Amino acid sequence: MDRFGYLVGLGDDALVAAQRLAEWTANAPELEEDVALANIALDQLGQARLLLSYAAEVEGAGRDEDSLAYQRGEREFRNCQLVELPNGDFAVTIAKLLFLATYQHGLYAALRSSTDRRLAAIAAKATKETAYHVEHAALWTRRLGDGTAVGHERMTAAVEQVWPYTHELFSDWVPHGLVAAGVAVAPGTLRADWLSTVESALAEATVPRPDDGWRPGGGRDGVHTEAMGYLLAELQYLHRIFPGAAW
Amino acid sequence: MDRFGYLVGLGDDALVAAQRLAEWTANAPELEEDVALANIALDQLGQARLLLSYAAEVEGAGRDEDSLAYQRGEREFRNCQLVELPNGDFAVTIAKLLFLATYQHGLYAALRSSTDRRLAAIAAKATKETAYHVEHAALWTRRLGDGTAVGHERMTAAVEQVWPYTHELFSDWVPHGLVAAGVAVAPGTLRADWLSTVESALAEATVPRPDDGWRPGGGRDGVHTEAMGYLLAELQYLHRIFPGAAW
Amino acid sequence: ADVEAHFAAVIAADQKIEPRDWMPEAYRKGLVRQIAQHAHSEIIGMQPEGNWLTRAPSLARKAILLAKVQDEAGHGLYLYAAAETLGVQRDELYRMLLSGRQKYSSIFNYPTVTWADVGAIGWLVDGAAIVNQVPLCRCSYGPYARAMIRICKEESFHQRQGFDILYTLARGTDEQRAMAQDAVDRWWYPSLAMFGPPDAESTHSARSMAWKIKRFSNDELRQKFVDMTVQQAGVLGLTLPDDALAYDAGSGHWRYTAPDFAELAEVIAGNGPCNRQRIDHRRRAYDDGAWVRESAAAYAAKRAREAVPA
Amino acid sequence: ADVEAHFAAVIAADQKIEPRDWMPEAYRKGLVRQIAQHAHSEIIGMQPEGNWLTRAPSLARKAILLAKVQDEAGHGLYLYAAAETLGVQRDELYRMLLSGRQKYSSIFNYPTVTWADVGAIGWLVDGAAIVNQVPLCRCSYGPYARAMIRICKEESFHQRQGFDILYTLARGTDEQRAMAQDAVDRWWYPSLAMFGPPDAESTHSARSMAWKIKRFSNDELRQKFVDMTVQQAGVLGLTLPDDALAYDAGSGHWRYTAPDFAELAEVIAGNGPCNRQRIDHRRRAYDDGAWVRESAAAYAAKRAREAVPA
Repeated sequence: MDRFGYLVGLGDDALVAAQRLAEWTANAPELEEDVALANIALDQLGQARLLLSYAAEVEGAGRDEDSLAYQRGEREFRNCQLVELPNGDFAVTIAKLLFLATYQHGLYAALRSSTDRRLAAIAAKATKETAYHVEHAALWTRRLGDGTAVGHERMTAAVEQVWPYTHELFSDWVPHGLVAAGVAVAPGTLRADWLSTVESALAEATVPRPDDGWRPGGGRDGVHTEAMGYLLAELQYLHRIFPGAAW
Repeated sequence: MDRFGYLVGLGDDALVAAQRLAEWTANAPELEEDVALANIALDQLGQARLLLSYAAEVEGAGRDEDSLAYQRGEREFRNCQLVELPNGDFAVTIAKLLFLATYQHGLYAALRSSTDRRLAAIAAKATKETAYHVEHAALWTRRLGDGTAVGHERMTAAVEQVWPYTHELFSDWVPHGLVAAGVAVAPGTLRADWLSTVESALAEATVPRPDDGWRPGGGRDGVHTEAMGYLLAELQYLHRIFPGAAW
Repeated sequence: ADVEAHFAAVIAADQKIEPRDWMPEAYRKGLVRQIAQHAHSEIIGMQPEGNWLTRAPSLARKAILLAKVQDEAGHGLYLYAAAETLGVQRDELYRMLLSGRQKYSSIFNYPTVTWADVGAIGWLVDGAAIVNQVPLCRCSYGPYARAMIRICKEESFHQRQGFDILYTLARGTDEQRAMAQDAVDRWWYPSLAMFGPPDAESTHSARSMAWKIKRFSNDELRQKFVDMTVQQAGVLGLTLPDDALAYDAGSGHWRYTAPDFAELAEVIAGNGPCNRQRIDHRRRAYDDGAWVRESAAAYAAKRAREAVPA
Repeated sequence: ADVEAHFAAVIAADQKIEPRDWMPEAYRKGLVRQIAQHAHSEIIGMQPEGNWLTRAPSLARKAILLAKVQDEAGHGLYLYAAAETLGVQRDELYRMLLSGRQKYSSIFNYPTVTWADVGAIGWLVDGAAIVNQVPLCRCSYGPYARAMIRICKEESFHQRQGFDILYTLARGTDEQRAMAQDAVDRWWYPSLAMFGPPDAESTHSARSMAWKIKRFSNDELRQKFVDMTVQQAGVLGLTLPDDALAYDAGSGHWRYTAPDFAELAEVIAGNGPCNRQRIDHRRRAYDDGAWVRESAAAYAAKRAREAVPA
């Protein structure tokens, strides 16, 4: 795991999140939300493209964003499992987004001062974008959690279901050398701020903060949930049929 | 469209039906039904393999059952749209199976006297198998249609939903030359018996026989419903990644 | 009456009727029907292309397609807003879509079978839409005209993107080229049918013309589309599936085979390949989202109560 | 008492206890628990392999896998039937599975990440199951012993199929070979853990041995599995992920690194990668199927009433 692996990890988080969010298009509870989720998906996809393109350059093996996205096997994907979980109902999607975007926002804000200037520039753009994602998710968390009884019940269940997967966000997967060199951020250092943002978002939404217990992981080592294979089959199928074709 | 195309059409019906039925495994309403649906899927898959292998031999272009199943594009698949429709609830699956198996049973029974001896032998085996499929589907049609009010409502809705797709089974897609040569059966000649079996199965289940109206089609020309692309992505993904590998 | 005279004068002067102006009830009703149908078409139109979002073959194409489908949702929103200026509610219109009492463009009742269909929709379907819609930018009803100006700009962007997809495929591998040609073969006649029945059989048209909602007849617009598209097909190096296509030097137009209007009538009647699927999809999204909308409304009501000083 | 003496005599003579025979309550309860857990394992075990049914890379492999998963459902049915001879109902056991009050084998709480995992499950997991189960064919309770004879035959078939998948991959492309090795690397220790905690910490074992339900200790069986598997790995040309593997000429056994029993305890406690997914899956199937079972029961009741002469 080196700078390439680090960039790919961040890029895969964004790519897989974008893929899941795009599944909502034409399926959202209201038109405004079709627009909003597509917007967020576009931001995440944009971040993925910048990160994977840069990773490919760093690698210097002639790959590009598309060969990384479309021609790696499941075991080579480095995203956290949180992003690959199926969308579930709207509350599950909002819980996933709240947890992911809050993590990404803290991460990118810190990476703005990365010694890797290219990464710092990507992070600067992404910090602004993810601020909106956090706000949007937090608003919906309140609307669902502090709206009707059904909304509250579903939002609470969603937060409980997704919570265990947040631990992986802060796992110690980033090479210490990269952190020491000021290129990367040690994920564990992001958790305190993350918790404070998330806990207050949940509190405002009257949704209980789950206990920490089960801590699934493995995504950073390319061991994914069984949902991932189906996601990749859909994502990659067409590209894989015609290797080397331009689109 | 020639003998190859005819065999592929029948083989694709069975292959896609098997794929959909296999999706039920570990999802059926009771264990006995997990076993039964897997059994039927295995029969359909077996028929598909015999038909596609034979088609590949007839073609004589060095293809085999796997290259036909895994390396054709969506536009080259010749199955009727009925089989590719998503499984829906259990009632939709049963409606699809009742209509398909009744059609296949009549078809294979007739093909036992095909002048193509290899096809006649395949048909002889398949006639026995599909007789069980019809019986199984008809029994469940009664259990759902003539059981609880909910069962009746769902079975009725399922039959209405699937009925339009049955017209394609009897469309005039088989080359007249093949029929004249006694190799193939003209699909239209199978409808009277099909209707009589299906109508009595529905009557026994107290499920109304829908009116004939909308007649979707196109599967025999390789124009499929939007569900087909996802089915093929799942079916073919792994095989396509490693072209030419043995498994 | 004064108001009638004012209305007639505004129309005659090619100026805009605005929401507060008096207008004939038939003008209002006709516009509501037309704008709603247009809005519904944008919303339903998200589905055939949305079908390829998770499967787009490059990240760049995925981003472009996602932005496009998002634009369609946005167009739907502007158009519902324009309709609301005529005294109807979006939710009411939306329920008329779901119950089948209002229509949407029949073109969206065809499936997107391959990736090339995304290109063909952009090039042909959006192309036809633009030909239909550019004159609406000068339509006599102000809010509709202004919405159309914004929409047309985005649509022409979409059309170029569709053209670009096909252009790339047509210059790609043999399979890609065949995929592009196949898509054009399937989308050509449905696109021609988008202009509606031939003039002789067209209802609504005469009055719409008089009121300057509609500016050209169905057949005039169709011809314009054919003339434009034949040129572009040449650039693409793809063939339009009509052996009768021939340039008529006398008129300066291309002669073409008319689409099968009986098929169009069938699709409009509900018997296209995807009519049921499209509406079922929207109904499912609407029903599945009911608890979400209800919870958001309850939340908003709580906040509103809190905002009232005690 | 007579019955107790009879029971002891049957056990001592290595004969079978049958459902109508008297048996100690603890014997009965222990058997119910064990057979139910075994049945549940078959049912939950359908999921990890079922995950590859729609994606199997050849039609022949798809057919074999489908037949295998079907066999597992069948095994579940025999085993529930064996448990029912002890005076419990399948539905009751099934609900204990769904509510988490009864367990299933923890091995099924790992995901099948690649196609090679299907091979590794067949080779290692079914291999370990066979080592565990062959002695059960001689177990003192007749119905269980007879069910196990049938099951073991099929399991050894499954194990050969798994071996064959890996054999083919190991002789395939570089990527296929890597896929096979990766699967073995991930499934080796979980398979070793299938034999349960080390003998020193094993509960239930002593009494099970006395009653001739269990015939060998956990560590004896684990050793047997290691010895067998090392040989087969050599044939496959794949490496078992244990640097400490070494033949001990003195004992005639292979020394190996014990699995991480703390991890096993975590998985048993519910914190394996797929525990929630597996149970949620079964609950969903059960709940979604409720209306179907109810309708079938109502239909059967109607038919039964009709069969009674008026």
